[in-house]
Amino acid sequence: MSTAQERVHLSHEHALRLLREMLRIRRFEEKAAELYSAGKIRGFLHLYIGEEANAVGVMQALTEEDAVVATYREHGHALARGLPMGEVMAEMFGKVNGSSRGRGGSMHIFSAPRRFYGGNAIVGGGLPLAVGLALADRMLGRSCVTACFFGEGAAAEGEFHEAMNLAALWRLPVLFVCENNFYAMGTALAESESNLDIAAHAGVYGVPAEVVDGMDVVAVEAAARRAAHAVRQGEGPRFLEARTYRFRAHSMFDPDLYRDKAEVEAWKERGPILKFHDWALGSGLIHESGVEALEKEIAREVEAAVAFAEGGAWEPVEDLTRYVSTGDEAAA
Amino acid sequence: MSTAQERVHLSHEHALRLLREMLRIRRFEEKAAELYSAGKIRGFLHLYIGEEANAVGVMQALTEEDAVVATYREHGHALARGLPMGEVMAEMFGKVNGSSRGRGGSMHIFSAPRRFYGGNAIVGGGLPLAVGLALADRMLGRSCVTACFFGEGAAAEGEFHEAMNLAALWRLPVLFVCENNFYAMGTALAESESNLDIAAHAGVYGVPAEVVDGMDVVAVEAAARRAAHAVRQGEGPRFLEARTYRFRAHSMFDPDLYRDKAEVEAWKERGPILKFHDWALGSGLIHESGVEALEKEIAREVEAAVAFAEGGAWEPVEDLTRYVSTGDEAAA
Amino acid sequence: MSEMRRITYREAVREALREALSRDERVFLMGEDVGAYGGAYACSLGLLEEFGPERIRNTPLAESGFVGAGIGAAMNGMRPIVEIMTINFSLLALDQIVNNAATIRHMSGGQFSVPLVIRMATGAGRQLAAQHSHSFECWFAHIPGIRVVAPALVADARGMLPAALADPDPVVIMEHATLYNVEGEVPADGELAVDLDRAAIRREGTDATIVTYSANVMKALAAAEALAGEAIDCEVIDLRSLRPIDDATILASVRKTHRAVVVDEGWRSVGIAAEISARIQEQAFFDLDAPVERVCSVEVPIPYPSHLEQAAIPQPETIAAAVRRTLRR
Amino acid sequence: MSEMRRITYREAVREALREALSRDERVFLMGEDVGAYGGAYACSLGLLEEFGPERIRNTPLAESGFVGAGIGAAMNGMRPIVEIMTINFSLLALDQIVNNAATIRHMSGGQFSVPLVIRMATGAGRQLAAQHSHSFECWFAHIPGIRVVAPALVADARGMLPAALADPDPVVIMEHATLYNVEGEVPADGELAVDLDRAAIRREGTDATIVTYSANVMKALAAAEALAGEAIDCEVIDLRSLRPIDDATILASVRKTHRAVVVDEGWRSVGIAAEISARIQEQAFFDLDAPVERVCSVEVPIPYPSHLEQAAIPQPETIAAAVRRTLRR
Ligand SMILES: Cc1ncc(C[n+]2csc(CCOP(=O)(O)OP(=O)(O)O)c2C)c(N)n1
Ligand SMILES: Cc1ncc(C[n+]2csc(CCOP(=O)(O)OP(=O)(O)O)c2C)c(N)n1
Ligand SMILES: [Mg+2]
Ligand SMILES: [Mg+2]
Repeated sequence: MSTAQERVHLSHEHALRLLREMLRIRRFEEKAAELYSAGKIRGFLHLYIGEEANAVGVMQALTEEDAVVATYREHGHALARGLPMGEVMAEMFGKVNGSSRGRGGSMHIFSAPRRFYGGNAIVGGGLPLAVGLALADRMLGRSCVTACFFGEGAAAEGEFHEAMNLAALWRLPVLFVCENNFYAMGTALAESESNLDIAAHAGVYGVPAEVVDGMDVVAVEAAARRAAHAVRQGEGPRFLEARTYRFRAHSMFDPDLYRDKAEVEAWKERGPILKFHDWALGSGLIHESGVEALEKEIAREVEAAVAFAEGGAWEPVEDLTRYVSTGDEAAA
Repeated sequence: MSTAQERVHLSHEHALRLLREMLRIRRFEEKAAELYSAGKIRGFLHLYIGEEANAVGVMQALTEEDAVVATYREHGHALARGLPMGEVMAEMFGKVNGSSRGRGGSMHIFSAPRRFYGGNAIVGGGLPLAVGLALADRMLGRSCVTACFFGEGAAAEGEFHEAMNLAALWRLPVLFVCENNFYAMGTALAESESNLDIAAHAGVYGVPAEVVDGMDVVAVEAAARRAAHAVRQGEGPRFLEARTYRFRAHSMFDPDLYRDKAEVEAWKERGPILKFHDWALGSGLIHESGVEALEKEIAREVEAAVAFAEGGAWEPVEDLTRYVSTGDEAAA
Repeated sequence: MSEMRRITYREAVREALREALSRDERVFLMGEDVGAYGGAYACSLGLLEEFGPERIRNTPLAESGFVGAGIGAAMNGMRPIVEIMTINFSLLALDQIVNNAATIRHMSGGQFSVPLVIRMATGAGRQLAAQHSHSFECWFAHIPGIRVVAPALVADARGMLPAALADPDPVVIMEHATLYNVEGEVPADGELAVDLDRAAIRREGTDATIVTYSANVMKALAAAEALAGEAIDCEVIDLRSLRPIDDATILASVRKTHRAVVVDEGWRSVGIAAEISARIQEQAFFDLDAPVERVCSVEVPIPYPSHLEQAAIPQPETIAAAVRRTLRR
Repeated sequence: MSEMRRITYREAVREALREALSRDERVFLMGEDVGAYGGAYACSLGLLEEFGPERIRNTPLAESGFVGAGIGAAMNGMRPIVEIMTINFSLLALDQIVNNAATIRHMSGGQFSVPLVIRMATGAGRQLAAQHSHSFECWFAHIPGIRVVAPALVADARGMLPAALADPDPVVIMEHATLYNVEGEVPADGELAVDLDRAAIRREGTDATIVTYSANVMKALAAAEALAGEAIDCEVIDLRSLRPIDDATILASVRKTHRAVVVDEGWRSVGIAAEISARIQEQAFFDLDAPVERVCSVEVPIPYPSHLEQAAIPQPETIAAAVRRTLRR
């Protein structure tokens, strides 16, 4: 059944790569939280801590030609997609050397070279966009996949359904990835969906769906490879529901009073980094010394990213109205 | 299994009533088409001809306390719900003695005494309204049903899904009735839905759904009684998909070039009135003389309705801005 | 005169909600995260415990769906207060607001009223970037069949809700997100409901009239303070109601000062400020000594960095400069 | 000068669509019933046969979904023309238009343009009642990041589409539903694309300026004709573009005539007419001999009966009366 493309090659290098990518996100965000308290980052900041296995696992299944659409909780996706850490950090500072020249901030990270289409802060709003990206790829004869990430909260929005139907009806190359962390802000899944099985909402459109343990990076990668392969073969859209959890509050404004402490702790014990680290160590795929080196390397990367952001310039106020229309970037 | 309330009592009177109600709609609309050509009715006019069994069947399952929400193709529903024919006709003329004082016209028939909540011309827009009506009934401890009619085209709209989820999540007393006539204007079902089974879209929310032959008034009534009974018992929403067909074009502006003539003819042969008439006659439930009397009675009713509409006054232009806010009806 | 007490704008909203829920069993609050979370801006914190999940009704993310449900419930005997988390997401519910809430009464020839209150947080100023900093008050103010109000003062945040609930037609309350932490005074006792029809003069003056609403009232007052130091005496009008607009109060002031500046956080083109400007020149043209000035947001999606965001929206300095222009100083 | 030929507004749109589809493989048309039905207003009749279902792409009823898909396709190499059947249904797609189409370029720091064209039929006058007679041009004209144009003449219906497709940013074309059957002239050969930036003077005159757009251009011209009989010589300006607005053309005219009447089928409050009025008085205050008048739709959901509908929207008579008022006649 499984072809070469579908199988996960768990070499030493690959294991280290998965761990590195997850750790990069974790350390980056821990720093971001610190910098938020220090007032360097402002506005909304939605941490991805606890969910790293999803972005990292899925990105393994994508090529450079593929496209990615994400939400406001997208630093993890941006980093895993290969955006330079400094540019992401600078964006969160609002500096000109940020990925979106600082115009977008934490919720609007974009990258043309990485085909990273945001950074969309309207829940559900990214799905029709992904459908359109995939439609263009298909019409232009490219065999790309558009991976579209969103939370389980989006499944209640009409746009989710409109997009699912369009993608299925037109058999478009979209890989929908629902990161089901069981809460939409303070609203538990059972409060928002009459059917707790989110994947069923894809199934009804005839979109094959798979539920995967979103705390297990290897499982996510394997499922994403299977799904992306099918999409790339022209089989139409696929849907992945990754069951996961955010360890932090919804945003820096959220006192997180609606979740049971014990529930949070139980999920933390299944943390994707912890789990993969222990497993890979136990199975001899990686070594403690390698992990230490990794941590050091990442600490340096984060430090450099902060320095890059600190060193970035502020957009001059005279340029306020640039980037509204094409051509006006030449102005000023 | 079936309780008294669920069974259809096909007495002579009831059979005659079903036939009468369907014929009233048919003759009323035939006259309306004529009057449209004569310029007495203007704007959009969406005929229900061919679909009469649905409104008539479902209304048998409702009590006076129940509520009805319909679309722009709602003359049939209005008549079957008991709105005086004259008021409906006068509304289509735009006269003050119309059900909405002529302000709404063909697409916006409302009636407070009949709990008839439109006449909604935005596809899908009536569903959230029905959810809210049912929510109020539930919160106020009334055991009413809200019957909400819409076409299969609405199933692609996000609002359909938002409403379905809310009704299911909150177990609200809504009876959703999808009149699947296989076309949304010129768009065939297969062009608009990846899953041709519309009822499946209710099922995924856990809303029990039944598919019924919308050309068979007795089948519709039976299914509607079962569903309405369950809703009234507090079992939450129910979904009925009535498979039906419109014999005329979408509206008076539609040249109807997208449907196969043979397809239309085949459906006409299964026409709800034709079919029921022949069956009831054959089984001795009704008699030809009874039908003739009925036709005469209805012809008189239609004639009277036209006379009522003709005799109605035009709203004075000075009253243009009345009915925008509560209290301003007292003005002028 | 009754005594006053100091509370925050947020507390004022919460108190008004609690009062409404206590007074009238038909009232319920519905919206995203109004329950356990306590509302995105903590306005309903504690109400779930007090009134239970039927009346503090958490909804899924489905703006069109739950706003439509609010309309239906309002038409059928309830008095729903629907909270749209922010005005940014109200775009997903505009069809229901325009085509049902605002229209059903007229379309039905007066048979059905829609006694619905919709609250939403609005505005920029918190570095939330382009998709989360909108000011679409002008869109709402364009729609016949609804009333649109915007409390600037804590007393209005407290008093507009009961007044809105008393209105038999839909009322939209625009709460500016930067105001929730602001403290202000409300009467210690007696009836707190306010008159929704009237604008208010927040500062009297003789040299120029500044017309504004919501969070910009404070900026206008700051500008007026600064200008007082230059011996320019401004009158500051808080519109309070964006639909209908209280022409009389505005015109009386302009006829006195002969100069007007309209301040609006919405983008300049086709916004509230254009309407006020048009009304003033239509009705007080020959009383004007200078063109009516507009100070609005620059026509750019609101950028994330603070310095650009602040440059995009009205400021006391830009307001003062506009006043000076009308006085040719 | 090139020769002219007479075609209808509908034929002009269809011809422009056909040309665009023929010239550029990246162009495709997408919307409800653009296929076998030929478009609700028959603009795409025959195109399915000519270009096939991939490029004449029928969509389900899912306005937010297919407008969003158009945005995505535009960002990824295609040149979609999205038809929203009527402006009434565009309310369901406003979030995509505002928060994605108009905003992504800025939010991404200029990385992604959205070369999307959206067409929609707009307006009242056909007895379609409250939910089907909207004029929300003013809402669109408020949004930075999009261009909004409204062809009044057949030549513009023909020439605006190629110009819109040449624009690298989103362009919304508002086609008035009452105009599709109207005949007019277009050049027989040569380049037909028009300049989207400029308003046009449709009638020269010296006594008063009537500023309007879309179907009301014809009503304004009728009013001007009638007034000519009273020795009042009106200039009639067709805005053509509602965003950006060509101030220069308007102001030059008003500086000549000293009087202005703005005509707009949208509701009066916070509409296009308010913006034009505000701009005129801001920039030509001391040239005005009378307040700028507005002739707009009465603030009521459009009623079904013809006599009420016609009373609700601008008419040559109400326009002429406004001109007379500015001249104190
Ligand atoms: C249309 C819309 N409604 C409401 C919000 C406010 N909001 C932001 S995130 C969020 C919760 C989304 O939950 P989910 O989709 O599960 O994603 P998660 O945050 O859990 O990753 C809400 C309600 C929004 N951004 N957009
Ligand atoms: C939101 C919206 N989009 C488009 C339309 C235009 N329109 C009116 S009826 C119709 C077809 C609806 O089909 P269906 O729901 O199957 O009902 P039917 O007319 O077949 O009874 C369309 C596209 C509309 N009224 N509302
Ligand atoms: Mg979630
Ligand atoms: Mg249909």
